[in-house]
Amino acid sequence: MRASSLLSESLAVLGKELTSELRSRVALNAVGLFALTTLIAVAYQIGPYKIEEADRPHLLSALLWIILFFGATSGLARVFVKEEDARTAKTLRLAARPLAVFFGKLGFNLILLLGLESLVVPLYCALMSYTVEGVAGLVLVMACGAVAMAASSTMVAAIIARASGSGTLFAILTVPLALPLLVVLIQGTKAAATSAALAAVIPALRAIVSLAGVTLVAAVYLFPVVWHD
Amino acid sequence: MRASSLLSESLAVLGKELTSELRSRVALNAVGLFALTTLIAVAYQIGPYKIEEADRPHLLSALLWIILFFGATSGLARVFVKEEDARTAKTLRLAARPLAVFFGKLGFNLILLLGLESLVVPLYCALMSYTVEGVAGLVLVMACGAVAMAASSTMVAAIIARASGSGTLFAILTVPLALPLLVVLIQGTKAAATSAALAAVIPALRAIVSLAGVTLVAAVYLFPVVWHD
Amino acid sequence: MTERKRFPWWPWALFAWMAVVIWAAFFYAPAAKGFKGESARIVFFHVPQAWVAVLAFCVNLVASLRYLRRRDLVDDARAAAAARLGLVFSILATVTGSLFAKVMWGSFWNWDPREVSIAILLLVYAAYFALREAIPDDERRASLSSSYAVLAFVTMPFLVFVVPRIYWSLHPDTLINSRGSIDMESRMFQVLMGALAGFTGLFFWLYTLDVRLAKVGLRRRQREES
Amino acid sequence: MICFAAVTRVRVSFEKVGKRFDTRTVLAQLSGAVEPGRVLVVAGPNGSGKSTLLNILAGVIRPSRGEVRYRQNEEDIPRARWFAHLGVAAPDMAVYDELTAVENLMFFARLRGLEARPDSIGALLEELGLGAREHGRHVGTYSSGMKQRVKLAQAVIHEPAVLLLDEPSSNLDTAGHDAVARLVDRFRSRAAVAVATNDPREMAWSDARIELAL
Amino acid sequence: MICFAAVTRVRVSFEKVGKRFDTRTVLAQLSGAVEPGRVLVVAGPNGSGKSTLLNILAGVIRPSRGEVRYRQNEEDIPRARWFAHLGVAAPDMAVYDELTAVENLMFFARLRGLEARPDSIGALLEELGLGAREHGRHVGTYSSGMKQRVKLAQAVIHEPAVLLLDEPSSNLDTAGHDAVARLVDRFRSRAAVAVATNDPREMAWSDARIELAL
Ligand code: HEM
Ligand SMILES: Nc1ncnc2c1ncn2[C@@H]1O[C@H](COP(=O)(O)OP(=O)(O)OP(=O)(O)O)[C@@H](O)[C@H]1O
Ligand SMILES: Nc1ncnc2c1ncn2[C@@H]1O[C@H](COP(=O)(O)OP(=O)(O)OP(=O)(O)O)[C@@H](O)[C@H]1O
Ligand SMILES: [Mg+2]
Ligand SMILES: [Mg+2]
Repeated sequence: MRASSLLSESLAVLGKELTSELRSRVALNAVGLFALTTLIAVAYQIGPYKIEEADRPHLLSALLWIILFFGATSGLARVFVKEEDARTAKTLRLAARPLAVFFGKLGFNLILLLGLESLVVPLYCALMSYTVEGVAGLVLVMACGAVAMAASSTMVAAIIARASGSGTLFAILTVPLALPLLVVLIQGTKAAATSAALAAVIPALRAIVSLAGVTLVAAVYLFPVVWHD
Repeated sequence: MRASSLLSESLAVLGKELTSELRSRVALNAVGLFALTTLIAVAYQIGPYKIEEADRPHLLSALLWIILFFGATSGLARVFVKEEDARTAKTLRLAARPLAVFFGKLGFNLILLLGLESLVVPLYCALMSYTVEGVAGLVLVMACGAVAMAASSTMVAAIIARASGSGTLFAILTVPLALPLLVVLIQGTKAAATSAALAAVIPALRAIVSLAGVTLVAAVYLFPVVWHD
Repeated sequence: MTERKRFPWWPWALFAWMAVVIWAAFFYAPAAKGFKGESARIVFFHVPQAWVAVLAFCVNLVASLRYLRRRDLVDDARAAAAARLGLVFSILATVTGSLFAKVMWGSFWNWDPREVSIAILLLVYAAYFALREAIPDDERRASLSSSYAVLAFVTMPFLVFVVPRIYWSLHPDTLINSRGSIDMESRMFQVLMGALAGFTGLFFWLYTLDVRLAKVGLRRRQREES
Repeated sequence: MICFAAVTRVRVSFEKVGKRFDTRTVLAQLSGAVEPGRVLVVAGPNGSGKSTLLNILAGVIRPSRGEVRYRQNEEDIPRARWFAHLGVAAPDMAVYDELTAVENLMFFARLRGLEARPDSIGALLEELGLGAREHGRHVGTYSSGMKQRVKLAQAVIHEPAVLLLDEPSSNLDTAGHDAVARLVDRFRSRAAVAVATNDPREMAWSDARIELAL
Repeated sequence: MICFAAVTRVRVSFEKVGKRFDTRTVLAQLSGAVEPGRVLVVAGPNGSGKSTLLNILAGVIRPSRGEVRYRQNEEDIPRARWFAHLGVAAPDMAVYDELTAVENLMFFARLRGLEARPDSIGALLEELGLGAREHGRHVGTYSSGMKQRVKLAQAVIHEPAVLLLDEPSSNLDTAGHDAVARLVDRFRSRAAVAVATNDPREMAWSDARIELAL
């Protein structure tokens, strides 16, 4: 009964998040548009240059993840900072179990990230003429990457929101935490781009999944502390 | 008498902005640290690759400006969004002349940008082994670039803050506005990097200054409308 | 409490030990083969500094976890002291490492994965202090920064062990190599072990000083309260 | 709305509670209890620590010293479970501007594991004097008094065993004030109620009283 | 604080003012004036449009129909100059949390072109009942009533010719309420004052009155 009600409460939070974002409309597609403009700036300024054939897979997957990452951070922090700003945080804190809040917000961030990826990745491949051999591998890497990134940034967003409210601090805390993740994600993407075999992405995928797992476990343990202070 | 009091009122706004940022401490150096982490991510992933000698000046100045731009956008939007969030906007609106608010906030953003540049540019040059021939030219380009970028982003920040309040929207609006500016700035930086003569940066500088001028004039005309809605 | 003892003996012993180690590093140990000139002597400082940095972050983790369990502000002071020293020793390791790198690899900074890992580590703990600065309330600062420290530590193994192995690296392997043996001239090995012990002692001395200082501050505030 | 909390009686006691902010002592050695079936009024001038005390009772702020206990049938409730028994309204709390009043309350009801239907929520809002034609509008467009009503509804939707109200009738007109008085009366018999107030009219609700000084 | 506005007398008149939000008419064909030397009380139940009217008078909201005019010596003041004559306090306004009370008021004084000294500001805050030992603390740490006092001080620091107060004594204790009454009395003689209120005690301040209905 505990578990099933945790699920229903998490879904309530997710539902609230979705309606309220859909209603203010801006925030949701803002992230997408930000990534889009960045994409154009990068493609316009760097795209035309002939990068050595050997460096292409790595360089292009690095650029792709840098764009995705910055697109994401500008949006993901909102999820808690918004509550503090609008002074609804105390209301929510007194009404909901910490884990329900965490999973609800995590779900929202995950949806945001997956949406961002499915918008940016095809466009990037087209604009930068980035050919991907193993599409299935890429999809796997992207999906697992989104989970890991959502977990760590949801957690950091919660910490930030309580720290005298500055959205910019979010970046400072996440970027170094996310760099190892970025490195393995870039590895995975590169592997998917160069080889059609699914086996090629397995090592990177293993690292991504274990990072995601470790972050999630730490988050489940730490979030109640952070949330209730 | 009008003009001198406009100056003093703008300085009051600037002073308020500076104390309140210095006091929450984070926000100011947050932008710096954000740029720093970005710098490392970019340098780490892209730095080791040998870019063709011919492409270096352009590619490296493009990357530099993209980093500066990311660092700046994450901080500059705050300047008005903060007022709306904390519900001080109405108080300020009723107490101050629009232009005093505009110039005060512009001054703050300018200081932020100049600080960011003096932190990031030397580090970038060192980390990416980017050699600059015309240091004086570079300094000029950076200074004028900061003015132009501050003017356009202060203006957009004001628009954003009133539009059902989302900081992320800021990025969307600035990027297309900033694209032409970015292009001339990259040109100027490239010119400064390749030639020791100050004359080399003159054409780019002319473009930057006129872009900054146009933006400023438009902002002075438009800001009161946006501010008083 | 130990505060009574004005002049504990062991810091003096530590100073003596460090003086011997410094002397030995330059005059007792031979110049290593495979390194340019006398450059290898920096290993006696570089490696212990890197080791102490890792140790300090482990101490930080333990203190943070203890704070989360017991909610004693002294544990928070311990965590902060350890992180501060960890930051200092990582900076020292980076400086000596990049001096070394200038001699061996020809440039101060090469984007070697080892160098990047340590740069990120520096950023993580710089962020830790940025976070602490941002929170005025004692209890809240303690619990939030402890949480961040735990979260940061979780990614540390990836930084220190996974990332340098994914990429091809210029940096020497760990001391205990894949064959499980130790490849080092025995006098060098002695000095290195001595330096390790000395730097570890140095760390604990500074650490206890810092913690004691924080305790005095906490106690003064408690007195003011009552 | 039938709810597990309706039949439980929870007593909130605090002993030698003190709170310091930096060097300033706001509360010192305060003891007392919020008893089920009684209304405790917390009075005192502005800045005397009324809200701080309520925040400590709610578990939102940790006291610098002393202890708060929730007891039900002679058993202590662990801190992590307090929130399930608790309803709070305070000036520094808000409900969601982008949701309507009914959506807001549906959300808070689901968080508490209740099967709330829109009509029972509508009845609660009407009880607090918010007419049906306003229910479908975003709370962001409400006037100050209307927002206060939604906030109060949020505090009582799960029929809490402990009700903490901080300045409950601020921004309310006379009708609103009467509605709050009726609400407090309804909860007097079945819950432990604490009201922090600056309004002389609200002092009359008290069964017990704590007077804080500056 | 000597200020140009102290000797000016401004009359704010509104004619057939109406305001619609979407399909809802909040104000319809309302006419009247805020006269110098008199206090206009705007009363009415929650949601009747008191705050909306004050926002229209302050020029923060444009009326859907009708017109507001500021007249000084038989001359209309252009809308862009209204703000210089105007002091406003309302529940949806705040002062800066990261600044102290004195810094806040210094800032607002400089914006109005005044040479405010900390001691005259201190005197104003004392008049409103905020003791000197609180002046150096960040407003973010203030209690609800202390914040309200700073907000009121902000509204009157430049001795405005037009003073618009929306629920001026919300969150205030009895001493605070009396301080506001004294403040209103002080401005009665030299400014045009409008007070929107839900508090029966404040109705007594009125020289003129507008009663809004739902
Ligand atoms: C800026 C450059 C450098 C940095 C940041 C750096 C950093 C580090 C770090 C963090 C460790 C500890 C690793 C661990 O415990 O797993 C380490 C160990 C070591 N470093 Fe460096 N290093 C640098 C350059 C060099 C150079 C140029 C050499 C010699 C060619 C060198 C030789 C060693 C050795 C022999 C060890 C001990 C290996 C072990 O036992 O783990 N380092 N360094
Ligand atoms: N986070 C904080 N940091 C520092 N001081 C604080 C903090 N929170 C409250 N205080 C101080 O504690 C005192 C009591 O505040 P509290 O909000 O409890 O007063 P109150 O009795 O509710 O007053 P009011 O009637 O105005 O709401 C005030 O002086 C306030 O400034
Ligand atoms: N931006 C808006 N959009 C839609 N409706 C609005 C908006 N602002 C106010 N209203 C509506 O106008 C009506 C009057 O609001 P107003 O804030 O003026 O009331 P009030 O008399 O000040 O009430 P209170 O005493 O509660 O403060 C309310 O029904 C409110 O919901
Ligand atoms: Mg209070
Ligand atoms: Mg109102």
